[in-house]
Amino acid sequence: MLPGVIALALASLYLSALLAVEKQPLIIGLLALAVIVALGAYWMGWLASVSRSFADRENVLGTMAIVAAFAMAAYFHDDHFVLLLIVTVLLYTVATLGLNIQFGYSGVLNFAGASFFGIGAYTSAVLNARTTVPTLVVLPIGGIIAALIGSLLLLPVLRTRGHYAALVTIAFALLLKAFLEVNDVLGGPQGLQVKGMTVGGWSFNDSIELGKIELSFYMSYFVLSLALLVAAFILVRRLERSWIGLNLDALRLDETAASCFGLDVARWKITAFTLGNFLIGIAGALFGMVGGFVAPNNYTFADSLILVSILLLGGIGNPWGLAVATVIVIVVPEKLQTIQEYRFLLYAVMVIAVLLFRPEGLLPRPLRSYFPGWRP
Amino acid sequence: MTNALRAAAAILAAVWLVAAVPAEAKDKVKVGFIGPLTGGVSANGLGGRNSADLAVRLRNADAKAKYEYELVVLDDECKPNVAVQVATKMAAEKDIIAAATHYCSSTAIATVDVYHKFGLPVVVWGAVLPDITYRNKYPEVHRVNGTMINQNETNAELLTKLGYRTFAVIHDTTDYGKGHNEYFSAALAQRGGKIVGTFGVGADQQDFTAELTQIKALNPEVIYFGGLTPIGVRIRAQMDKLGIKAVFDGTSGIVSDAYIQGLGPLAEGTLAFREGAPVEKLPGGKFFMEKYTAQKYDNPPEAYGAFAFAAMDLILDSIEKVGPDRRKVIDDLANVKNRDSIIGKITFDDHGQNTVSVITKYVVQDGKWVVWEDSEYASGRRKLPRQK
Amino acid sequence: MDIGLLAQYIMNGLMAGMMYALVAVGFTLFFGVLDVIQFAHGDVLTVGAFTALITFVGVHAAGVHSGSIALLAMLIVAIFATAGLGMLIARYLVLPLRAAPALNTLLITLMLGTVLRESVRLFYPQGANPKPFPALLPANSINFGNFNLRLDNAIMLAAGTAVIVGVEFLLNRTKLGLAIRAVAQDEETARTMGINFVAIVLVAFAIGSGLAAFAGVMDGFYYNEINFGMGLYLGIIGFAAAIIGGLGSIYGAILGGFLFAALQTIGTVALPFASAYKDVFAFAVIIIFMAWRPTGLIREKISERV
Amino acid sequence: MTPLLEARSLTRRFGGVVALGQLDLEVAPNEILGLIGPNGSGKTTFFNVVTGIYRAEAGTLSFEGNDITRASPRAIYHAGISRTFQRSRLALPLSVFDNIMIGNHKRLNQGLWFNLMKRNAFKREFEASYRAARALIEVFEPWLAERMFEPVTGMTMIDRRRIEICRALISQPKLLLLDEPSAGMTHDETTTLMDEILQVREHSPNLTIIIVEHEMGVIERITDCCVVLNFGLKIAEGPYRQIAADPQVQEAYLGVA
Repeated sequence: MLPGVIALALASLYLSALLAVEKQPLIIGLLALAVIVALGAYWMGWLASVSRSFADRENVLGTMAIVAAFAMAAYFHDDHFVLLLIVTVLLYTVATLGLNIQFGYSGVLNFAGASFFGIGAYTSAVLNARTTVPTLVVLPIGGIIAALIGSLLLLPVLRTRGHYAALVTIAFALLLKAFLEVNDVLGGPQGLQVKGMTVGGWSFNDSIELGKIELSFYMSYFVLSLALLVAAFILVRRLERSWIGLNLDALRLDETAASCFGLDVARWKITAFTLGNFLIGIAGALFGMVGGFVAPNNYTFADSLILVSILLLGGIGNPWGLAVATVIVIVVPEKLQTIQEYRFLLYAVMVIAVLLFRPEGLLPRPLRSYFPGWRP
Repeated sequence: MTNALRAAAAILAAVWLVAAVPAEAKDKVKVGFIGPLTGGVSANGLGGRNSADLAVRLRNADAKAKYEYELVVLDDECKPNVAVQVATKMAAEKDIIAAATHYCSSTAIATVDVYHKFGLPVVVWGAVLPDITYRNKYPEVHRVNGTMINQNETNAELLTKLGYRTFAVIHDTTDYGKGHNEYFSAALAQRGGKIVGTFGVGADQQDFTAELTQIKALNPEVIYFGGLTPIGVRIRAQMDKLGIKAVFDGTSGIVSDAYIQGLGPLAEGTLAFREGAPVEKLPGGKFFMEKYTAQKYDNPPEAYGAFAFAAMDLILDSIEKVGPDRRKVIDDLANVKNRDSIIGKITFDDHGQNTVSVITKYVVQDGKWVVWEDSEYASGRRKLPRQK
Repeated sequence: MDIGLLAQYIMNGLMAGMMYALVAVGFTLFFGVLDVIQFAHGDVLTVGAFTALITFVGVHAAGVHSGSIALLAMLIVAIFATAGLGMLIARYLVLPLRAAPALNTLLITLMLGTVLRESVRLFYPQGANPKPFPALLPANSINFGNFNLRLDNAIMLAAGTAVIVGVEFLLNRTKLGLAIRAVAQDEETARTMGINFVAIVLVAFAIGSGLAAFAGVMDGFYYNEINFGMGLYLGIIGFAAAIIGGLGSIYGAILGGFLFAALQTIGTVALPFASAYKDVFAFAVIIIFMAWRPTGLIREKISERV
Repeated sequence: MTPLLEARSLTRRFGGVVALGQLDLEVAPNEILGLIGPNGSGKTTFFNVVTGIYRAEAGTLSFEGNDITRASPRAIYHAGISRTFQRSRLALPLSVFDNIMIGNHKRLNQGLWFNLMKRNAFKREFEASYRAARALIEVFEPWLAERMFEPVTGMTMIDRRRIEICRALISQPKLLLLDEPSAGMTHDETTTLMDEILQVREHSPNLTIIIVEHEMGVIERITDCCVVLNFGLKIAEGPYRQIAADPQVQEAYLGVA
């Protein structure tokens, strides 16, 4: 367990350092440092022991991770932008967790992740503006709408395989963006403003005064996003560590064999696809309120690809890997603003390198252990 | 964990102090610039960035200046979503005192709420949509360039005077294009022009043969285009492909060297309108161009460079006067009256809108934007398509 | 509707369809030999178009002002450059990933696409702006009512057809084509037949990428403007075309290309004044189509050994 | 007594090729039937039709007197037929235990709520299944029982066969279809595996088996009765000795003419 704790501590320290530093040379230095340390740890076999301790004492370390997140938020309590970044990371992780159920477990391809994220966001934009539905209720509605619209694709998704299946969702991604662009009711390419979250008359968009210290208004979004992430994480974990997780894996690895052992292919594909879109939708709904603005350009095919590459980068099927990868994909380009013109380029090159030299991702998925630390 | 974090905090603070020890006696003040540095209209964005940068450099070179200024530049890619992200980043960074923001109306209108929410004073340097200043009454938001209303008035005025009666409208479906469509249609109606068809198109659409084929059937004398350079170039080129002989009548959105480079000879005879006098005719135009060329930037200032310069200069003046404090700067900008600038006197109305009356008419002649009055089209030596 | 107008729509559709088909053929070739989707294909097209433009500038600078020579030079340089690029991609990005899941190949090529696109944008002088593309083809045109037939469009259609027929011939009538089809059928047998697998793969990628360059130049002449993003759109549509046609089948790809163009045209004609919806329409039809024909029009043989 | 599995003029073609022609076949309860014939004579096709992967174009199949001709692979598995594959089709990245549990599908609670929310109940079911799987695999190879939570990747061919057979047996089927269990194994390995299969039979006497095999030694040793296929047609039927003597079989199959 100790290696896990140390890793966690170092990671959160490093992350806060990276978030706090402004000077470009320092940032570049930090990034280089991270690469070196990571490689070193890998070479020394430390990473392995870290992942082992995570596998065995996940609950404890999970709790610690939450504490660490709070500590970080406390440290940046009045820094709007850093908090916004953290919130973004949290919500993108939720979305990729959903995507992970689809790609990682059941092998159902979904290249429209950003589209379902967007559906969630647009849901909150419309509902908050035109109805009196409590914003907290809007979140699950966003998920449900995403799942429902996704179910329009079920028939083709179930019938097609491989690249053909890929086309279905790619076509959907393009269709949705084109639709949002030309459709005036939803703001067209100009997009829509999204009213912020309000719970019990108290608006999330107001800063919070605690005696002398003033907290950024993103703080409340942070708390909510973290709660959402924890819930999603537990859900996905339990899913993986159950017969359902096993079914999905069997489905992904050999559909025919699976069906010869009584597995209902359609049922589990539908479950995975719908559940995944539901999670993505919820994350999107909340993210819409955080950003306060939705536009078709946020939810293009390219954005879906970013979500997918987070999945591969982190190690497909491994929730912890997702968290790490999301941090890399969201925070690093953000911190390298001064080379902003080149960030997409560098980022793409990085993913190519990972795919070439470490195709199983940064933190490969370990064998399923139904109960962490369980021994026969 | 928390202790560990505190430790880290301490270390970071130390690092920060070391890094932040000023080289000169003057203390550093950060000011921002946002514009489209990538994408189809990047030429205008880079021109604006350079001009703003020029203002900062001149100020830093000035021994009398109280502060050492650092320009933070962000790219809105002319996309509303990106704009909101970068605007949030800029507004959220406390030590950025004020900023000159946005060439694209679609991005400016999307971000005003952000600036208001975070209380960051901004001066818009290029976007022309009236709503940016007039939809709300945000003390944070100002604009040195004029709105699209007057240019569309002038536009309709000129074309009807030239005897054109039937118009087809193509506009991009962002608030920018919609706005132009709205104001031009109104202006045209008053002057008895007839709109035979209106087409909304995507801001990054590639193929317009579908729309243009329909327009060809409608056979208008003029195609009015409310949009920006990239699709302006495409539409003009594809008009030619389909053998459409009509005047191509644009807005301030296509007044850019990129438009002419993009079309070559095809650009000849394109009309466009822009608020404010042309740079060479501006009071400080000569001074601006000299300084600009002296800096050897690798892009021209483009149509709105002078405005970006003026906007940034205005901001720097305020900071010099009231010090690096967002609130004070907002208050100071609130009463800008007859302030001299390279674009002439600047006066903000109660919405922070500079009242620019003069509109310049342009026509492309021999690969240059020529002021209409000086052009051979005005003198009658050349004729626009179907001109009586 | 007025016949001339209809003719105009059909002409627009044919031009688009030809470009889509050329791109789709590339996709289907790659899939044939390696069972992969080379998603940078669209951006290879962009590179091809820009190479042609550079060549034109170069030729011009060299003082050659003959349009036909410039045209020839542009085509040759662009096609060979992209063919080389295609081989590099196959050799260093696609082949090494054969063991990995198809998803990885898909993603690595998508990312390569980003790299190419961004490189053009960043490293071509003011690459972010649309670039004028020279009009070297005779622009004479005849007007039939609302239909204006341009010589250059006619030439391009003819050239495109010729190229496609050429590829068809190459695949079905030559030893090389035989080898490619053998590899496409079954790698193992091909190897035992003494075919150099890697070589054939590289050749296939060269041909496909060359086609992309041709399509790119054609796009340039058609729109007289190229930009760094042109490939993304064409690439995705080409992919869609290859899929609805049925991966691995040349005819399927061609069919798919024109089918997609037809969909867009129908979309515009059916929804006048809402022509912006043409893509929504086209992609919706594609999704429905996939539910009806999960393996495309011309089905690839799925022989699953149980 | 009524046969456990009964095929009546079962027919399936691929293009022009007749994979199964008018096949009549009966398997009595508790017997071990050998299905033999040259490559492409339709043995595997028969398995695929029985397990519902392929549809029969004509003829009927009945299992315990119920018609299963049009039944789906799921239904057939639930009815009590499970199989192994010629090219072992294990989920390689998964653990031994996971692979066996895939075969245990019908005896596991598949409810969403149960799996996600009732973790304690799930744990009980999990532990019970673990014991069952372990008990089963110990019959084959105690060494494997110690490696229940290791990935199948990197295990030897014979171990993979063992796991695959356990996957088929864990659900306690009435009929087991073994598709060339000896494929890719040495002679000795094959012998051991057969011993193990016979041992399993001791534990569950009323298990019926159809085995496709090329190793005549195996057929001779374990089958009660054999059916010989050639070009999808049944050319002989009876105990091994008898059919081995049949000249027609020798010509078609053993190549002795």
